[in-house]
Amino acid sequence: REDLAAYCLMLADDALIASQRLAGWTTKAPELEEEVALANIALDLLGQARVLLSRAGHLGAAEPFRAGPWDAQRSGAGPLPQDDEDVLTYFRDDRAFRNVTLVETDLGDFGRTIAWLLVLSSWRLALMQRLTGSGDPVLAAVAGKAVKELTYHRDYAAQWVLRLGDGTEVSHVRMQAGLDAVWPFVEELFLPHAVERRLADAGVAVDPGGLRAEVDAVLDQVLPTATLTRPERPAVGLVGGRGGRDGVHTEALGTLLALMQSLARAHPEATW
Amino acid sequence: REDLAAYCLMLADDALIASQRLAGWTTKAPELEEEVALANIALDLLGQARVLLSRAGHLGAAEPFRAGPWDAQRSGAGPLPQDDEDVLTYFRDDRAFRNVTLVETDLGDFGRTIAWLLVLSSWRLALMQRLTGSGDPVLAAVAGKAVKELTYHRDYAAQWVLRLGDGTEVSHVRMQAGLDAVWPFVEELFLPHAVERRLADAGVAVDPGGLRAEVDAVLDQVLPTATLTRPERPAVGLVGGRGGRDGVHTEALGTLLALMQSLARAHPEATW
Amino acid sequence: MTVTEDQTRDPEAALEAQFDRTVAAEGRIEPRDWMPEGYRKTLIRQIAQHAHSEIIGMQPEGNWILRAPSLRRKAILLAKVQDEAGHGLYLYSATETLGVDRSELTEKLIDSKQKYSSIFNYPTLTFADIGVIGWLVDGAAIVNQVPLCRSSYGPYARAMVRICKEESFHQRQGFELLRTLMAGTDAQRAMVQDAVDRWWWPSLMMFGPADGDSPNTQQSMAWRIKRHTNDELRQRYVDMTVPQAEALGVTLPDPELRWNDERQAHDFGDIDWDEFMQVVKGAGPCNAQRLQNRRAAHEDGQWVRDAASAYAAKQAAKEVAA
Amino acid sequence: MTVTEDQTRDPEAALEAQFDRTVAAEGRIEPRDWMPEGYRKTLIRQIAQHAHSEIIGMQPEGNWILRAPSLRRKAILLAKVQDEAGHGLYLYSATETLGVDRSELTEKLIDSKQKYSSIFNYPTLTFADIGVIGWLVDGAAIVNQVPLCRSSYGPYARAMVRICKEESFHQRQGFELLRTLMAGTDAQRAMVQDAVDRWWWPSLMMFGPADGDSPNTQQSMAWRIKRHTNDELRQRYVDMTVPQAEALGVTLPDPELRWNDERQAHDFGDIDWDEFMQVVKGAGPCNAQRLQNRRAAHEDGQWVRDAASAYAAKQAAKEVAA
Repeated sequence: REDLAAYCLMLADDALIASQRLAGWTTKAPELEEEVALANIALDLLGQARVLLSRAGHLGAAEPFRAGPWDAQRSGAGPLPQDDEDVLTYFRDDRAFRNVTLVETDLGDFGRTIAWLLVLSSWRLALMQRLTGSGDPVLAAVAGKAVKELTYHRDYAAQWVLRLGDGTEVSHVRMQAGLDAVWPFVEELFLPHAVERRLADAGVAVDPGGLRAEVDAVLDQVLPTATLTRPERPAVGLVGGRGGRDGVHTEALGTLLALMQSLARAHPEATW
Repeated sequence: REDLAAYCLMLADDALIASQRLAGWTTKAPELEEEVALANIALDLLGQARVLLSRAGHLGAAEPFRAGPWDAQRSGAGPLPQDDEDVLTYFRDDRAFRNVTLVETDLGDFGRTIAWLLVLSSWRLALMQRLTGSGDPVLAAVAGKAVKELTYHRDYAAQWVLRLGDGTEVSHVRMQAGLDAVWPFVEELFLPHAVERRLADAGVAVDPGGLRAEVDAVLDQVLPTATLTRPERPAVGLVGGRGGRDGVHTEALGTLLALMQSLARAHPEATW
Repeated sequence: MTVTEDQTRDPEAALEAQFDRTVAAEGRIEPRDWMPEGYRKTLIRQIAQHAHSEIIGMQPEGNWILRAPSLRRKAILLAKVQDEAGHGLYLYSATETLGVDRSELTEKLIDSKQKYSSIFNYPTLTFADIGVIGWLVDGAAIVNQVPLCRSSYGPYARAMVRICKEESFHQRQGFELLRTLMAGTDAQRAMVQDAVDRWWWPSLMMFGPADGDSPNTQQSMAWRIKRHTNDELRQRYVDMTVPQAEALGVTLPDPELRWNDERQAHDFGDIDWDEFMQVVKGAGPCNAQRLQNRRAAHEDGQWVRDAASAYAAKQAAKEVAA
Repeated sequence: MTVTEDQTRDPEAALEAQFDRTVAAEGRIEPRDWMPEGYRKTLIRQIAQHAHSEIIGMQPEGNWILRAPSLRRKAILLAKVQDEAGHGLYLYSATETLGVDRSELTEKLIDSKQKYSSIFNYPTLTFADIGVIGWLVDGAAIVNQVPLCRSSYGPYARAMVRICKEESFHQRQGFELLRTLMAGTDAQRAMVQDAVDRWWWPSLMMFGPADGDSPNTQQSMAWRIKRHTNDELRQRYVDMTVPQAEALGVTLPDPELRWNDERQAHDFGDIDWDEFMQVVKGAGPCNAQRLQNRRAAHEDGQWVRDAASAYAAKQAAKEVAA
């Protein structure tokens, strides 16, 4: 049960933080169609996150955070009145977030964003496709819906990779640079966490180690057509063997959360 | 006494928020000498802010915020243990900040930053020069120290305005663009607030309306030499007659404070 | 349609007569139909201004997406801002049927040669502003726009039908947010009243200058582009909004606002037309910021649009070659 | 100095002999003195690496300036990061006395052709990291650097004297921050322990590979550029730090750490040299980010540096003309 809650948080946080990053494109996209598309993707991911956060909440994941994120001695105040999804989103500190670090990275320009989206959606699609067979019916159902959404996200990203990679000289350079910048964060996607391993053995979760072939297949198809080169850059290292799934993030997450959580934390008694 | 506290907050917040903006240049400056210089200026302004915030605190300005920034009903908790300067910095919401909006604006590139610094330091220098004659001995002392610092800030900015304005074609264009971008926020510097008027009448404060000639003199000397044109752009309007001095800010301040206050607010019981 | 002798002699006059008859009969003018140049220009200006307003209007709301205080509100807000991008798309498409394209209009916007609704030059300072924009700003927009669903120009009328439907939805969401806040903490209630205080007068300005100062209104009404004067719509908006404010428990910041039994309408105080003119002329609180953001997005996106065109051209060339 | 017959015949050998005598006598080599090419290259590499470390080291700390939780801590941190920029300046100046300039070295840094201390490739995740960097990282730096104040190369030795003085100050500030946090809330204490857990092992790696794997050490020691082996310095650091950790009340994350009465020194566990090599090779947690930030700052600043040069040239031309 604790493992399942942790696993729901992992999948939820990936979507939640990715959605927050994408929402940062609002009013900044290169074309109105892209405003609409990026918002769509952000909304899909936000929807996935909400279901998974609620599930994690039902499994008890929100309880440790209901007293507020602060020092326990500030205990005169009652438990937070918010829904589980909001307690988990707004009153967890960064160290309790379980997302892979790829999703929290600065999206940079549109080229880097597209590279990020291609990798992220190919990986999550492969993951969700397998998760439709999960022994946990809720996860299987979430995955079923997510597969449709992620297929669109991946195709959207792939089309833009082609346009930018095989567009102008400038766009080719920028697209390749975007891919290069994203690359160090790819390896972590395939590192199984102990929770994932245990739940995969129980037929509930997906071992991400097995997803590499499917992501590679997408990249091997898209990148050469887009005249792009698969980067050869070292993966970012873990910190003492721990990465995003263990709550050890990049410096980017703290700043992202500072903004995301600021208003909710200024009014812990409030519901909205 | 209430007026004096409010006035100290105005002068403090101008320096505090400007310092925060300048500190954002850390590790991003075009040259190491500029790293050092911008940090110096940020430190000077931070120092000015701290003295003025403490003074405002002595006059009672921190009390309303000692219960924490939140809904009064979260009242089981005791008063915040921090110093006045920190209560005022970290536990006020943006609407209680009294700074002019110029200081909170995004500094953009180095050219815009330099334009901002030239205007800000010329204005604050003129203000502080007059304030050395304040009937309030604390303000007079603060001003005495600030005059030396601000003279350096203004000269630093003026030198860079010359280099960028009369440097390359690219730098000329960017310097002029920076000046243009800053210009709409200049007018507010000369609008007296009721508090300033009352205290100026009492010989304690400076009426900012009287500072225009001195700022203009600086600009009239520097801009032509730098081959730059004084912009003709409309001033930003007030909102229902209210501006930064009344706590009606631009959208930039909320985001700035979200980051600045995030850690202190996550641990309201803590001292650091 | 039979061609009369008169029409043969002056085809332009005949077309104009036909146009006038269609409009008078509440018929629809379609893109291929003949239309007077003034009608076309007026429409382009009005639709473009409306499209620009949708796009610039994304900014004040976008300011709170990353900070929305619950995931439900975040989803609602993100979807709303997305809808506005969608509205911009339909409206720019409607202008394309009149022979101008989007990029041309975008250039005019960022060069300050075309306007957008002055309301979006005010800042959003708290999350209650999001609710108040939904309630008051979308509310005013709906009052303005519902008659446009019967505009004489077909593509515009059809776009407005869809837009009005979505706007009503947004308005209800805004009102619901405010209801929630008013039922919340003291701080939340104070936030709502503060937001209402700031947005009320600008929302009245959304209907444009008083009728006496609105020279284009008569022609637009004759062409059935517009169907009511600014002051008529403003009055309708006030009458509609006052009871909503009461239901919500907020005070509208106008001491002269009261029911006039004789007129069967609300009297209200004088609008600060100086402020309105200032904002229209570019000296509002956020004009510079809004245009600068829009310009930056447009310029930053140039390489992407260029790449898309280049790619499309290459693909077309390949198809020809194949 | 009298010129012997032998020296006349081979002036290079004579100079080298003179150099060797100066070094052996703990004298100082100054920029105008003759020095062996290997000595010059070693110095440039070492000083540049040290300068780069100061500059890159600003990033992990800079990450918390805007969020520092009290104004006093903000001022301390800002001043500290500023000092590091200053250290970078002195050190780059020292390399200039050896005939390379700063811009050349900066290019090498951002092209990954020169290194910086691997410790700065770890992220700062909480504000306690700021204290721990001061305590452990500056502490290790001081152990490394104090002997360099007696380096045989004069400009380097003098720069190190000043730098070491400031570093000690920073280290005391770091320790004082940690003391405050340890006397604070449970959350603050937990933050400190967590930070110590993450930074302890990387701080041991700051002394470089074990002596058996450090081929350059012997020559550097002969030239009096270095004065102790990596392992000697590492041992000194451990022995110095263990009692400080006890005073602070934190646990160093090494179950094998214990006092060895026989050696009169602490034994400690094996360092993960694989991790060290990975980080050195560019695969640490933040290598890409650190270099990318540095590169971006350098490239974004190009137009400013160009303007300054152009302006200086114009002014010089005017002076000549006048």
